[in-house]
Amino acid sequence: MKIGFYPGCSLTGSSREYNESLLAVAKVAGIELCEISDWNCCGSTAAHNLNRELSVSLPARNLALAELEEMDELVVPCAACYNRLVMTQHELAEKPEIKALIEGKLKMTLRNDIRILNVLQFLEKHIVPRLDELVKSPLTYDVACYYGCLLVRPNQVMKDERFEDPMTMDLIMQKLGANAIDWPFKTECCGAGFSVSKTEIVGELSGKIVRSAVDRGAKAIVVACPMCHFNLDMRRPVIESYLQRKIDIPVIYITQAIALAMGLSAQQAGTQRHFVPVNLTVNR
Amino acid sequence: MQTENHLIRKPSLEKLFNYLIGNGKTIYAPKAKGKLVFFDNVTDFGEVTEDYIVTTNSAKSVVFPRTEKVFSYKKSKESTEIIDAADNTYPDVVLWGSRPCDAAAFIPLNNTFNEDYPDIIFNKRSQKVLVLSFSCSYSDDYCFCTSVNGGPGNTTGSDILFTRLSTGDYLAEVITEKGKLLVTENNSLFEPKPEESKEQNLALIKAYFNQEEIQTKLQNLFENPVWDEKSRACLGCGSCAYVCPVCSCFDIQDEAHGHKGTRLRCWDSCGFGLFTLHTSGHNPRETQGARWRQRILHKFLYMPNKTKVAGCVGCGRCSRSCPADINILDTVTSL
Amino acid sequence: MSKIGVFICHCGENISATVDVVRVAEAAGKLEGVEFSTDYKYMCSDPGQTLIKQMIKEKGLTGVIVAACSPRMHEPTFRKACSSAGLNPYMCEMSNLREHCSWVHDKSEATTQKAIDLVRTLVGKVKYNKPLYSIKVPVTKTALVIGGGIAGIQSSLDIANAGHQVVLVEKDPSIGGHMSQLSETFPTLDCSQCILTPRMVEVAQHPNIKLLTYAELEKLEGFIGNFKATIRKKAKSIDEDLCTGCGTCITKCPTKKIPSEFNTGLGKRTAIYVPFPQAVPNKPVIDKENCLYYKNGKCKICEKVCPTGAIRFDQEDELVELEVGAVVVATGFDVMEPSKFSEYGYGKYKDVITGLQFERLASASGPTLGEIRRPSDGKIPEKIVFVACAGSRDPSKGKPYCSKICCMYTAKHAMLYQHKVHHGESTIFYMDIRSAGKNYEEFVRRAIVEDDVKYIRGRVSKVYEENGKLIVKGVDTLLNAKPVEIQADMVVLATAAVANSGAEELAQKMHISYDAYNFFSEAHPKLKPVETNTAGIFLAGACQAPKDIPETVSQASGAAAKVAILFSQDELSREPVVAVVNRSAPPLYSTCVGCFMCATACPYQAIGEELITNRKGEVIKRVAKVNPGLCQGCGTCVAFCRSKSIDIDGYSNEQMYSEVMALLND
Amino acid sequence: MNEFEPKIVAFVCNWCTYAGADLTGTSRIKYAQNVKIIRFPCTGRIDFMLLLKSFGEGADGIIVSGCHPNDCHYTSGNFHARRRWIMFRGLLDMLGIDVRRIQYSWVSAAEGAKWADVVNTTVTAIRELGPYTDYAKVAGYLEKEANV
Amino acid sequence: MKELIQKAASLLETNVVQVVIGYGKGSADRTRAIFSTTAADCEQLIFDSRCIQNLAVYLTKAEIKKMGKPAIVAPLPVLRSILQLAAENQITDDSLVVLGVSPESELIEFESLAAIETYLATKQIAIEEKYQTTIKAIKAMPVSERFAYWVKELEPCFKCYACRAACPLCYCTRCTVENNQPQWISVASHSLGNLEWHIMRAMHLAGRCTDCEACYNACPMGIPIYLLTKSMLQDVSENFGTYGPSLHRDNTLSSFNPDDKESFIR
Repeated sequence: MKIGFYPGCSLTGSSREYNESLLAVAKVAGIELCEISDWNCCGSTAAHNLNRELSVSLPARNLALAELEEMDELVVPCAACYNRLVMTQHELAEKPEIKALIEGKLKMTLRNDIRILNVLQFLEKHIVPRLDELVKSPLTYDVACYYGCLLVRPNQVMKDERFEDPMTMDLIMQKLGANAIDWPFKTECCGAGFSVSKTEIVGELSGKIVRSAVDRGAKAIVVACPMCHFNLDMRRPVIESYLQRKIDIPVIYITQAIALAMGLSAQQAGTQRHFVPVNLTVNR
Repeated sequence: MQTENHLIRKPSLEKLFNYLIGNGKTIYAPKAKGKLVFFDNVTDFGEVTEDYIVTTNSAKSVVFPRTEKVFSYKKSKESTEIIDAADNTYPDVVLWGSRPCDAAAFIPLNNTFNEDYPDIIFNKRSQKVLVLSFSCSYSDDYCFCTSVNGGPGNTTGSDILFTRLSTGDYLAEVITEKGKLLVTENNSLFEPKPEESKEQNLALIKAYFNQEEIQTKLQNLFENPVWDEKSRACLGCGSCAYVCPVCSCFDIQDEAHGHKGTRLRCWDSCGFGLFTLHTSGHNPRETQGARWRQRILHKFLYMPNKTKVAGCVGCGRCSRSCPADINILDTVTSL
Repeated sequence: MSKIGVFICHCGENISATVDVVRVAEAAGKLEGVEFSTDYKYMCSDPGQTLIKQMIKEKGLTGVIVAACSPRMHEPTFRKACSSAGLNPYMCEMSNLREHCSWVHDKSEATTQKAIDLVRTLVGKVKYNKPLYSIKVPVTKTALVIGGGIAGIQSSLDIANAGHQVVLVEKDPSIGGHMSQLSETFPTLDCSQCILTPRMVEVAQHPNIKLLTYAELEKLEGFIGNFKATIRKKAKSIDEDLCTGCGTCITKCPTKKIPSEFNTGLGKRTAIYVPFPQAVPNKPVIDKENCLYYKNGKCKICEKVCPTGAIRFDQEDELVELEVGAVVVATGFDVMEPSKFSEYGYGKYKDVITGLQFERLASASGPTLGEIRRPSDGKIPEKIVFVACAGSRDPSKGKPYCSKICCMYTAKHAMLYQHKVHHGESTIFYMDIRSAGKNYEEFVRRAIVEDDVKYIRGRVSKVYEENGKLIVKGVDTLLNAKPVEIQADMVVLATAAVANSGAEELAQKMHISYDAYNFFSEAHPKLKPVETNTAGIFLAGACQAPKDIPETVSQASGAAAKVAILFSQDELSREPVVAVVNRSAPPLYSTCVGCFMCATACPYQAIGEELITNRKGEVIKRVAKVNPGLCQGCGTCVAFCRSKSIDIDGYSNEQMYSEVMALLND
Repeated sequence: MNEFEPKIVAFVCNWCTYAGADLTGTSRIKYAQNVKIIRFPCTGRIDFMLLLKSFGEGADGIIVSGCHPNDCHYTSGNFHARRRWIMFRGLLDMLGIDVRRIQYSWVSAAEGAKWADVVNTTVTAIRELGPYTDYAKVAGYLEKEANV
Repeated sequence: MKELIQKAASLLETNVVQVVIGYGKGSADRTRAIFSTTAADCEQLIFDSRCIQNLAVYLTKAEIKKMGKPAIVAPLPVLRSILQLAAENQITDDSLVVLGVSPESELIEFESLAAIETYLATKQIAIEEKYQTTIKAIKAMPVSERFAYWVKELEPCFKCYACRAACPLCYCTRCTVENNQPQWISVASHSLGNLEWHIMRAMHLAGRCTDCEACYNACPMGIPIYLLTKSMLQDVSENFGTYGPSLHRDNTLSSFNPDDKESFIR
C-alpha cells in the first residue's frame, strides 16, 4: 500500500515542527509517506467562500495527482486542508455533474476512491496499534486535548459519533502514559477566522481555552491543527492581555507528544520552534 | 421408372453437393458432434461425415419436424383471423447420406399421413425433398433391416442410392424421376455404370425373424407376460419414438400470446405415462408394459394390417438410444 | 366465458387529471372477456357503487374490476358492493390507477397507456378468478395483554369488564409501568400514583384477569381468534401462594446497595425486593444477579427469616402455553439513554439527570420523599436548568421526531420545583413549546407567568463543571442571538422517548411491523390507529409512538373495544386466501408425490399429511394437506411445489400466469 | 426514431413493497411509467417461472421486491425467496441470461421514496442495456425455426 | 461379486425382499437393469465399471413397487440418491434393503439409511476439475455469447424427457411441463421451450441433485445438461455451505438461514 502525504502551506511554513514530528514518528514506525509532487493550495479559507468551482477544483487537482501517483491513502495533517479535501471528495461523489465539470477543467479524471486521513485517523490506523512497542519514555503529566472545529466536522461527512465531545486524542495521549484531563473546551472556537483581522477576539476565545486547561491542572495542551496551534501558542501575548495573567502552558502537536514518548529528542520533535517554551519534565 | 445405374467418382460427389448448395437447396446430412452423428443442416461438404452406421436422430424431421406450425391466429372481440402455415415457403430439402432404412421409412410415414385424409403440410414438404441415400457397408448388433423386408442396399424411398465401391468411387442407382433430373443437370459428373457388383460392397446383416410371421404371431399375444418382463426397466421416456424414423404421433398445442397465437404440432410418444391419460383420471395404458405392447403391436401388427407395410425399418435406433437398454430386437425375437 | 365489468374511477380529479379515463374505459371495453366498461367520477360513492350493482344484475357480470385507488384502501368496499348484488366478492379486484399511476406520473400519453396496461393485466387475472367462500374459525374469548403500564391496565380492565377473560403479562415484578414512577401529572398536577394505584389493585382483584408478572412473551403462533402464546414466567424464587408479602425478608436482606430501577438509580434496593411500596402484586422477587446466595452459594437469610417458608431458591423459569383470541400490545416506551450526549455531561456529573429521574426526586414516594435535592450532595438546588429536546428533533445525534410529552412535563417539572423551592430559579432551554391539548397551553402559561419559569429559546451546546457549579452554555436565539452561560446547581435533560430496547425482537415474535424507530406500526395512520397489520393484534399506548397519559388511555380503551368486538362473535370469517393441495387431478387423485418439502417451507406449520385410501381402505397414496385454519396465504409452498400440486386461492397459478401474459401482450 | 421504452414487470409482495408503492403515490413522488406492478401475497409466492415467462413474453427488465429480512408479514417468505433468487440468479448467469435485467430489492411499506428510486434506477439501467433482443430472438422461434 | 450374488439370493430365499434390483448383461457391450425375483435369477447379477445407470430411479416406479420390497445394488451415486429420496419421504428404512457396492466393488451392508449417511460423510460430492474448468470458461464468456452458446447446445433437444426419466429425483407423477393450466412450459421443442424446460429442470434439482450424471447418460442427443446442475451445486456450496443429501438437514430451497448472504438485493 502506498501512503501519500499532502503537507499544505502551513506545514511548510508556520508549523514546520508539525511536519517534522509527523515524519519523524512515521520514520520510527517504518512508514513511508510519499509527498504528492507538484501539489497546490487546498483552497482553504478564501476559496470556498468566494468561488465554489475553484474551491472544488483546487483540492480535486491534488486528489487527481495522488491518484496518478497510485496512492491508496493520503495523509493530510492540516485540519483545514483535510477538511477541504474531504469535502471535495464528498461533493465529487455525490454530484456527478460537478465531477464531470471539474474533470473537464482539470483535464484529469478521478476515480475518487482514495482514502483521505487526517492526522488522528492516520495515527489511529498506523501508529496506535504499535504504540506499546514504540513508546520508550512514557509521558507522565496531565494534558488537555484540544480538537478545535475542523477535525470533527461536518458530521454528515465525518460520521463521528462523538463530534461534540471527541475522544480520539485523549485515548492516544493515555496510551502515551499521559493523563488526558476532562475539560469542556475540546471543541470550542479558538477564533482562527479572526486571527489576523481581529486578534482581540482570538484573545478572548483562545484565552478561555487556555485558562480552562491551566485551571484544570493541565501541563500541556495537545493539538492537531496548525491554526489551533498558531492561536494558542503564537497569540499568547494577546491571550495574556485578555486574561490579565501570565500563562506559560505549552501547546504541542499530538505528533510531537508521540515523538517525545518514543524517546526522540526535543530537536527531532521540533519543540524548540514554539513561542511558548516547551519544558515538559514536570510530573503530575 | 426403370432404374438407371451410373458411376460417380469420389471428387464428383463434392461437386454434386456444391451444385445443390449453389441451387439454394437446404441440405440435411450426417454431421459428427463428439462421438455422435446427427442429421443436421449442412452447408459445407467438409462437415459431412461418412463414418456412421446410422445417425442418432432419424431423417423424418425433414417431412415431419418436431415442431410444426399449423397456423397462426389473431383475434379480437369481433373476429378471428387465421393465417395458414401450409403455404409454399417450405424449403427445397436434400437429404444427403440417408441409409436405405431411413429412406424406406418414408413409405410407412407417408401411409400414415395419407391414410384417411392427406396431410397438406406433410405432403407439401415431401414433394420438396430429394433423398440421396448411401448403402451400408457396415452394420452393428442393433441393425435388423433384413428382418423387416429391407436391406443394406435397398432402394425403396430413395431418389438416388449411392454404394461405395472398393475403388472408393460410387455406384449411383437412379431410382426416381427426381433423381434422374439431378443426373441430367449434372451429366458431366455421372459416368457409365461400373463393372463391380453392388452386393459385394454391402454389409452382411443377419435376418433374425420374418416380419410376416411375427405379424401372425402377434394377433394372439395381447395378454402375455412378455410385455411386462421386457419393459420392466423402461423409464417411460420418449427417446425411442423420437429417434424412430417411422413414429409419427404428435400432439396439437396452441401457444397463445394475448390475442395472438400459434397452433403447433409437436412430436409425442406412446412411451410417456401421460400419453393416454384421460381427463377422468383413467389411463387405458396404465403400465409401462401396456405401453411397450402398444409400441410393438402398432409397428408389427396394426400398421401392416392396415397398410401392408410394417412400422419398423430395422434401423435399431430405438435400442441404441434407450437409456435403460430396452432392445426392440430382443423383444420381438423372444415372442 | 368471462363477462367482466370494468369501472374506471376519476377519483374526483385525482386520477382523471393525469389519466385519460375515457380512453382507458374504451380500451378496456375492447378486451376479450370484458362485457361492459365505463368511467365515473367517484366509484366509491353511493351512486358509484349502485352503478356497479346495477350492471352486475343488468349485464350478468361474472367479474368486476374497479380501477381506482389502492386495493388496500377500498377493496373491501367494492367486494361488499358486489356481494350485495349477488356476485361472489372474490370475483372483484381493484386496479390501482391512483397510487400506482396517476399520482406518480405526469399527465401524458404514457401515463394513460400505463393505466390501460394495468387494467388489461387485471382483466387477465379476473378471467381466472373463482368464487371463494370465507373460512369460519372459532374465537377463543381470552385476550392476552402484554405490558402492565397504564395502557395495559386500562385495556385489561375494559376487556375484563366486558365479560371476557384477560391474561395480563408484565415483564417487571409489578404492574404500574412508567406512570407509577411519575410524581404529578400535567396539566392538573394530580398525584400520579394516587390515580393509578386503585386501577392496579382493581386489576389484581378482577375475577376475569389473570396477572402474570415477571413474565415475558416467548412465542406467538396461530392467527386471529386462535393464537397460541407461550409465556416465560421468570423464576421469582418465591412461592407466591405462601408469601404473605410481610416484607421481613426485605428488611433482613444483606445486599442493600443495588440501584433501584424504580427510582431510576437514585435510590437503592435489596436483592429480594418489591420495586415500590404500592406494587401489585405486593410480593417480593429475588434478583438472581445480585443475590449473595445465587452469586456465591452462601446466605439464605431470607429463607431463614421467612415466616411462611415461601423462599424457593430452586425455582426455575416456567413456560406457560395460553390459547388466546386476541393480543393487545402495550409495552410502552423507554427514555433515551443520554450518555450519547456527552457534551451535556450526563454520567459525568451526578447533578445532570433525566426528566424521569426528576420525577422520582419530585415524587413523595421517591428517594428524597418529594424534596428536590440534588444527587451529588443532597443539597437543595438553587438554580435548575432544564434542557428540552435532549435527543428529540435531532436528526444528527438523536431522533428526528418530536417526543411529544417533553414540553409539558418540563413545564411541570419547573413548576413543581418552583412550588417546592420558592426562592429557586428555573430556566428552560427550548426549541418550540408544543402544548397542544386540553388545558395544556394554559398550563405552560401558568409556569411562565405565575411561577416565573424562565424560558430561553435556544439550544444548549455544553454543560461543564466549574467551581462546583454546572455551567450551561447555550444560545438565546431571541435576544440578538447571543451566547448565554448559566451557572446551575442541577441540569435536567428532557430526554427523548424511544422504543423499548427489545421492541424489534418482540415485533418479530408477533409478526407485526415496526417503523424505523422500532415503534410498532399501526395498520393505518388515520383509520386503523389501534390495529396492526396482523389481524387480532392491537396496539395501546407508547409502544406505537410517544404519547401522554390521556392519549394512552384512550387508545387502550380503543384497543379493548376492538377486542370486545372480536369477542362478540363465536366464529370469525377469514379471508379464504389459502393454499390447497389438488385432490382431483390424475393420476391417483392428486399430483402430489408427498415429498413434504412444502411442510418444511411453511412458516405456519399449516401443512400436514393426508392418506388417500381406495375403496377397500388400503392406503394408496400419502399426500400433503393444508390446514386452512393455520394457513395464512403467503403462497411460499406454491412457488416451491415442483409438481404444481399446491395452489393458492386468490393468487392461483393460473391467475398470476395470466396476469403476466396480459401485461406483456397488448 | 422513438427512444426505446423498456417494458418492465414488477413482482411485489402485498404487505411491504405494494404498500411502499402506495406511499410513493400518496407522497406524490414521480417515477417512470415503464414499470407495472403485479401484486403477490408474498415474495415467497413468486414463482421463478413467472420471471422467465416475462422475458419470454417480451419484458426487457424485471423488478422483484418484498419486505426487508425479518419484516416479512408471513415471517419467512422473503427468506425463502432470497434463497430461491440466489440459486436462480446463479443459474441464469450460467446460461447467459442477463442478470442485470432483474433488480431485486427490499422496499418496506415506509419506503415510498426508495420505491421510486428503485423504479427509476432500474428503468435507467435497462434503458442503457437496451431491448432484450437476445431473448426476444429465442422467443421469436416461429419466424426463424419454422422448418426444424 | 460372489458375495453380492449370495447376499441377494439369500434375501430372496428368506423372503426379506421380493425383488433384487441390480445390473446384468445388456445389448452389445452394455449392461442393463435386471430385476431378480428368484435366487437363480441372481446368478445373472454383475457389477463392473460399465454399470453406470442409476438404479435408484426404479425405487419410485409404480411397476417396480408392485413387485414387493426391493433390495437394490447401490454403488456410490445410487447411495446418494437413496439418501436424498429418503430425505424427501419417498423411502424409509423398512421399505428397502441396500446392497452397497464400494468403489473397490466390495459389498457393503447398511443397517439403516442413517448408516448410509455416515458412510457418505467421508465421500463428499466433488465436482471434477475438468468440469469446474468448463463451467468457469462458460461463465467467463460475454453474456450474449454465453447465451448463444447455450441456445446452440440445447438446440438438439427434442424433449424426449429421457433426462427426467433417468433421474432418480424426478419422481413426480405429473411434471410441471405436463401441467397445461397454465402451460408453464411450451410442449414444443423450439429454442424457448427447450430453454425453459432445462431451466426448470435445473431449478427443481437445485440443492437436491446428487451429481450422478444419469440425465446426461440418458440423453440420446448428448447434450451436456450436467453442466447446469453441477454449476448449481457449486452455487449451493458457495452460498449455503454444506452440501449433499442428508436425513437431518432441510432441503436447500425449502429452508433458509436468516443470515444468508447475497450481494444483489438493494
